[in-house]
Amino acid sequence: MNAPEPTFTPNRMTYREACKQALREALLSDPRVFLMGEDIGRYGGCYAVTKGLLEEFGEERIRDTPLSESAFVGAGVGAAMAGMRPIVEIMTVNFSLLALDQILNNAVTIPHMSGGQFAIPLVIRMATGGGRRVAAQHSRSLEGWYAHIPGLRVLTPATVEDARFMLKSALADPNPVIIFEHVMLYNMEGDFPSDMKEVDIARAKVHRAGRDVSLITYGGSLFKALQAADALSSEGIDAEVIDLRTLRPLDTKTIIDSVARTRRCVIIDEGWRSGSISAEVGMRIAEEAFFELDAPLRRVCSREAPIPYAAHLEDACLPQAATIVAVARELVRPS
Amino acid sequence: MNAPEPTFTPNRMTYREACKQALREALLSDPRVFLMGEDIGRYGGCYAVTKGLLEEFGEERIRDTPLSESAFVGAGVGAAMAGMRPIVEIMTVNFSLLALDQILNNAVTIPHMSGGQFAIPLVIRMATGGGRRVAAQHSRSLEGWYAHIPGLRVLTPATVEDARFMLKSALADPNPVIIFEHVMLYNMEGDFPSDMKEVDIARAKVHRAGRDVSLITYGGSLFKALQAADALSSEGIDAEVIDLRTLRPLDTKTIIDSVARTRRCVIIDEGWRSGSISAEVGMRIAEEAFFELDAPLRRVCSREAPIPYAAHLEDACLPQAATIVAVARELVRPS
Amino acid sequence: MTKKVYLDHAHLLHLLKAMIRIRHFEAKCVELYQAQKILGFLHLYDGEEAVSVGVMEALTPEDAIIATYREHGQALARGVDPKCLMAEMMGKLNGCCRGRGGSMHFFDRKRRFYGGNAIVGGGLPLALGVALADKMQRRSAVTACFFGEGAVDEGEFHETLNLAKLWRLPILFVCENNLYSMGMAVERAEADIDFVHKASGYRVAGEKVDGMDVVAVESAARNAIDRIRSENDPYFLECRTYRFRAHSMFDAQLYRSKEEVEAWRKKGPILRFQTWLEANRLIKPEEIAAMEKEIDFEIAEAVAYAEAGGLEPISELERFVTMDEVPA
Amino acid sequence: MTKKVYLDHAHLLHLLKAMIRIRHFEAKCVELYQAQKILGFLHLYDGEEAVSVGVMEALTPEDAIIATYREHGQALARGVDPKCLMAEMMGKLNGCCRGRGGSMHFFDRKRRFYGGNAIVGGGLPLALGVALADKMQRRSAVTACFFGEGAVDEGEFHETLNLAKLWRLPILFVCENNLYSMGMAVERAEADIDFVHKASGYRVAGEKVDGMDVVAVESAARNAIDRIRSENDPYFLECRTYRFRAHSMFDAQLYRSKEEVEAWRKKGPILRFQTWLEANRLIKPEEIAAMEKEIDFEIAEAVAYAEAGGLEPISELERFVTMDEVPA
Ligand SMILES: Cc1ncc(C[n+]2csc(CCOP(=O)(O)OP(=O)(O)O)c2C)c(N)n1
Ligand SMILES: Cc1ncc(C[n+]2csc(CCOP(=O)(O)OP(=O)(O)O)c2C)c(N)n1
Ligand SMILES: [Mg+2]
Ligand SMILES: [Mg+2]
Repeated sequence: MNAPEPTFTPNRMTYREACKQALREALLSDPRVFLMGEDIGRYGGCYAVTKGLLEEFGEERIRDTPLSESAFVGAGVGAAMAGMRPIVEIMTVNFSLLALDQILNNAVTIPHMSGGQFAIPLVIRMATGGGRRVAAQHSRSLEGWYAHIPGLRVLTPATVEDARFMLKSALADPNPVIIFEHVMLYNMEGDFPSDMKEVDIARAKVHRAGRDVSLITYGGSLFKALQAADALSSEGIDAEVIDLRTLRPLDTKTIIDSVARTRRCVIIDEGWRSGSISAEVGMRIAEEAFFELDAPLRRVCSREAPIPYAAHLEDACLPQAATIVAVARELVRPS
Repeated sequence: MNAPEPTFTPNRMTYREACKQALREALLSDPRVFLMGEDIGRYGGCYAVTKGLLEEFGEERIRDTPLSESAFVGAGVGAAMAGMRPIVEIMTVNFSLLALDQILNNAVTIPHMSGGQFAIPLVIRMATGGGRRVAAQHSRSLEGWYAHIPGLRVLTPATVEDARFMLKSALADPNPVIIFEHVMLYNMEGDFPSDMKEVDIARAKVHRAGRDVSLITYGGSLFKALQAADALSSEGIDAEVIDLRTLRPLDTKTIIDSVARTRRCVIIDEGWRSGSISAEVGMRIAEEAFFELDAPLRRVCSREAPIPYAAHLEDACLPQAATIVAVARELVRPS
Repeated sequence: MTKKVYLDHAHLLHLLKAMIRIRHFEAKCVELYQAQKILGFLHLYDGEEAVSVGVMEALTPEDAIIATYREHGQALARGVDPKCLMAEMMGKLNGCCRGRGGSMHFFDRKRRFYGGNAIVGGGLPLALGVALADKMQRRSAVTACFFGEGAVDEGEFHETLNLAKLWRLPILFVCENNLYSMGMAVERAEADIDFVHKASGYRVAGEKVDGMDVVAVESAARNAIDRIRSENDPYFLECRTYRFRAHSMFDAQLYRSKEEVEAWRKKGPILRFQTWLEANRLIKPEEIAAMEKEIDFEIAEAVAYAEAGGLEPISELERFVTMDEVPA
Repeated sequence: MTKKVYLDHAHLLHLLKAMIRIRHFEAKCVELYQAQKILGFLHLYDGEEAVSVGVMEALTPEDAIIATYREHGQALARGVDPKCLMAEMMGKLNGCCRGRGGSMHFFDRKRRFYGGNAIVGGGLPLALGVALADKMQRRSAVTACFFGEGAVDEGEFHETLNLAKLWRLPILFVCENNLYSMGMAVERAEADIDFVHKASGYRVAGEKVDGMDVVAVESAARNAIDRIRSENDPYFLECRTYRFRAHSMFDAQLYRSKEEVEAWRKKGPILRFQTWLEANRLIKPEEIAAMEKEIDFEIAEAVAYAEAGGLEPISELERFVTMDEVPA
C-alpha cells in the first residue's frame, strides 16, 4: 500500500517573513489598508518586517512617520473613523506609552461614547519583550496593560502560523486591535499548511495535551513552556501547554477546561508579576474553577525590576524553562 | 468617679482640607519641597486643594505649569535627581497617560539602571475615579496600572486621616510615590486624634473586624464596602472590611491573615475587572492561602466599558454597596 | 487676494441668528444645570460665538470637524440638531450619543462632526487621520480642527502641525484663543504668544483674526479654506476671543478681575454685530424680536424633546464597547 | 560679541586628543561587539566627535549633562573614566552602572552626567528639572541637554522648550543634527528644517554651528554659556554633523548612498582639524603618534579593566529597584 498522499505542502518561513506576507496580503486585498510608522519605508523596518513594501506599494500606502508616536497613532484613529483601514507600527511597546492617551482616550472610547456612531477599525503592531540585551527602556512586556482595556482586542502571535494569519482576523474586526510580536521570535522558522487561509483568534490553543499540570502562557514564553514540558515528561510528569494567543478577550473556557482536567496550573508570563495578565488568568481560575483545583495556583513571571543589560542578569530576570520545570514539579510532587 | 479624661481632642476636617494641610506642612518643614502642576496656583487647584498656597509660599514654590504633562512630570523627575523634593500634581489620572513615559521609563528606571547612583524622591498626586458625571475620558481608575510598576509606591488614602498624613510618609520615601485621591472624597468630613503625627503606610487597615467574609478594597470604594458590611450585619453576616491603603507594595500578610480567619473573600475595585489590581489580590490569595479558602474568590469591579455620562448608567458601571452585599451573601449562604 | 464675504441681508440675519442661538441655548443649559438636570462639567462658549459661526460658514457638508469639550457652539453652528444636543446633556437615550457623552462629547456622524474631546490637545492627532483619509480617498474635503490656546502647549500640537505640513493635509487649524486655559493666562503659559509665528516653525501659514467679529472670522475662514484647497496645505487661524463666564461650573475666577470681564463683554460678538447691523439699518428691531422668539421656541422644543426622552436601558451598557460592524 | 577660544598649543592638542580618544574607543567597541563581548545596541558617534568635545570644553564640573543613547562621545568628552564605560559595555560589575545600563545608559553622578537615555526625547524634560533644581538651590550651573534632530519631532521637545523659556532656566540645548534619525532624512521628518527658527517659536535664542569644526563648536558653546548666564535664559545650539556609520549595529543603510557617506567622511572632524593643525605646523607628526599611543594604551587599560571585572551577583538583581536612601 502506498503512503497516504499528503493533503498539503508545508509552508516554511521565518516569523518575520510571515509578518511581512500578512502585511502584503492585507495591502493587496484592500485598497483602504495602509501602513504608518517610524522607519517602515526607506529603512525597511527596524526589524526588517516591512522591507520591500515601500518599493512595491509606494509612499502613499507605506508612510514613514517622524518620531511622533502620539500624533501618528492618533492619525490612525482618525483615519479609521473616516473610512480607512490603517495598520500602524509602533517600533516597540516601550514607545507606545507616548501614544497611550490616543489609544485609551480616543481609540477605544469613541465607539462607545458616540453611541455606536463610529467604529475604529485600526490595527497597531508592536514588538515586545526582552532577551536582546538592550536594557530596561527597551525590554518591557506591557501586554497585560493593554489587556486591561475594554474595547481593545489584544493578539500575541507566538507561532509562524499566527504571525501569518492573525493580521487578517485583526483587519476583519471593526474594533482597534493590538498585535504584539515578541522580539525574540522574528528569526524563528516554522511551517503551516499551504492551503491554510486563516486562524481562529477566538480560541486559545492547546499546543500539547497533558494530564498532570497545565502550563498556560503566550507570546515568547510559549517555547520556554514547551521546553519545560519536554523536560518534565522525562521526569514522568505530563504537562499540558496552552498558548492564550488572544489576551483580550481571554478564552476562559479553554483555560478552565484544561485546569479541570489537570487540576494544577502554572501561568508563565514575561510581564512583571504584580498586576500582570497572569494574575487575571489565575483569578479567573480561582473564581470559576475553584473546586477543580488540587493545589495552589503558581506563576512564573519576570522579576520585578527594570531589565538589566548584562546577559546573566537579564536571563535571571526573564522566565526560563528551568524555573517552569521546578515550579511545576513542586506542584505535582510537593517536596 | 469622673469620666476618663479624653487623651486627645478630635480634629475634624474635610478630605480636601486634609490634603491641603499635608501640603502646607511639607512646604513648611522642608525648603526643598515645591509644588508643580496645572492651575495649582492662581486658580487655586482644580479641586481647590491648593487654594491659598500660592499666596503663602510664592510663585517659586507653587509653580503653575502650562498644559504639558510629559514635560512637567519629567521636570519633577529631574529636579528630584538634582536634590529637590518636588510634589507634582496631575489634575486627574486620565491625563497621566501623557506623562507615563516619564514615570515608567525615567522615574522608576533610573535608580536601578544607574546602579543606585540616583534616587528619585518624587511625589505625584492625582485625582482618580468616577461618580461625578463627567463621562469616559474623565472618570477612569487606573491605580492598578501604576501598581504594576516596580520601583513605585502607590498610595490610595481613603480616609481624612490618611489624606492628612500619607504625604509625609511619601516624602520620607527616597523613591517615586504616587498618591491617588478619589474625586468623590474631597468633600467628605472625618476626624483623627489631634496628637496624631503620622500614619504607617506599610500596613493595610482592618476597618471593621468580622468572621464570615473579608471585603477587601481601597480608595473611594471603602465606604461602599463599609455600607455593605452594615447591611450584611443586619442579615446576620459578619463582614470584615480591609482598606489596602497601599497598592504597591501590597500588604499581603494582612490580606492573608484576614482570609485565613474568614475563609471567604470579596475584592472590591473601581478599576475594570480584567487585569485589575483586584486580580492581583485574588491571585495572591490563591497562591498563598489556597488551603484556607472555603469558597471561590469573588470580585466586584467596574463594568468593562467606558464610563458613560448619564447618571443611571454611571451608577450601574461602578461598584455599589448593593452588589457587594449580594455577592458576599451568595458566598456565605450559597443559594 | 482677500475674499469678501457676500453680505446680503439674509446672510447677515443668518449669522446673527446662529450666534444668538448658541447664546440662548447655553443660557438654558445653565438653568438646567442649576436645576440639576444637566450634570458634570459644563463649559460655556459665551463670548466666543463668532468663532464657530464664522468658521462653519466657510465649510461645506463634506468637510469634517474636530471639536473640543467647549463644543456647544461648534456643534450648533455646524447645524447639529439642538434637540439631540439638549437630550444628550440631559443624559437621555434620544441624545446625540444616547446620553453617554454629555456636554463634552457631542458626536454627529452625518454632519462629519468627529466629536467633542475632553483631553486637551487630544483631538489634534485625530484631525490628521480624518484629513488623511479624505485625501487618500480623493475627497476634496477640509478638516476644521478646533482647539483652545491651552492645547498649543501640549506636545500633540507640535507633532500634529509638523505632520500636517509634511503630508500636506487639508486641515484648517482653528485656535480659539480666549486668553485663558482654566486659570492660566496665555502669557503665563506660553513663552511666545505669537501663534502665527509658532505655526511658521512648521511652515504652516496662518493669520490672526478678531474672533469677536463674526464677519472677519467668516472672511478669514473662507480665504483659509480656499488657500488650503488651492495650495494643498494646512492653514492656521488664530481667533482672538474671550470667555465671559467661568471655565466650567466650578470656578471662582480668582485669576482675573471683574473689570477685565466687563471690558470684554462690551466687545462681545453679538452685541457688536447687532449694534452694527442696527446702526447701519441692516436689521429692524422687529426682525430681531422675531428671531429671538423663533430661537427660544426652538430651544423650548429641544428641552421638551429632551425631557420626553427615555433613559438608555442598563442592559445596553456594554453595547458598542466593541462594535459588530463598521457603520456604513 | 563673539568670544574667541584661546587656542594655545596645549588646548589644540587637548581637543584633538579628546576626539581621537572617542574614535579609537569606539573602534575598539566594534571589535568587542564582533567578538560578542558587547551586546545589544551599539550606536557609534563616529563623525560627530567635534560636537561633544567642543561643547564639553565650555562646561565646568558644576554643570550638568543630559545625554542620549549615542553617548560614548558625550561621556568621554565629559571626562567619565573610559575604564568604567568599557566595563559597563561589557556588562561588568565594575562598569559605571554595574553592567545594568550598557552602551545606551551611562550615568556618572560625580560628573553630573545624568544619563544616557534610550527613549528619543526622553531626556529633554529631565533637563528642565535638573536646571530648575540648580536654579532653586541658587547654584549657577548650566545644564547641557543633548539630543538628536529626530527628538525635535517629539512633543517633549516642544513642551520642554516652552517651559525652559517660561521659567528662564539655564539650559543649553544641543541638537546633534546628523541629518538622519535612523533611516529618516531630516527633510522627510521635519516640515521646517530651520531649527533656530523653530526655537524662536518659544523665544529661545539660538544659532547653527558647523558641528564638524571642533573650534567652532567650542566657541559657539562658550558664547552660549556666557549668554545663558548673563541673560538668565536657555539657548539653542544646532550642531550640523554626520554619522559615518550605521545607526546601530543592525542597519543596512538602504536610505543613503555610499557616495554621500564618503563625501562627508572627507569633512570629518578629526581629519579636518588634524590636517589644519599639520598645515599650520601647530602639531608635529611625532606628537600625534605619541598621542595615539597614549590613547591606545588608555583603551587597552580600559579593556583589561573590563575583562578583569566580575559580574554582578544575581542575588543583587533587585537591589536599587527601590532605594534605601537618597545618595548624598
Ligand atoms: C491633557 C489634559 N490636561 C488637563 C486637562 C484639564 N483641563 C480641562 S480644560 C483645561 C484648559 C484648556 O484651555 P484651552 O485649551 O485654552 O481651552 P478653553 O477652555 O480656554 O476653551 C484644562 C487644563 C484636560 N482636560 N486634559
Ligand atoms: C520614543 C522613541 N521612538 C522610537 C525610538 C527608536 N529609535 C531609536 S534611535 C531613533 C532615531 C533617533 O534619531 P535622532 O534623534 O536624530 O538621533 P541620532 O540617532 O541620529 O543620533 C529611533 C527612531 C526610540 N528609541 N524612542
Ligand atoms: Mg483658552
Ligand atoms: Mg539624527
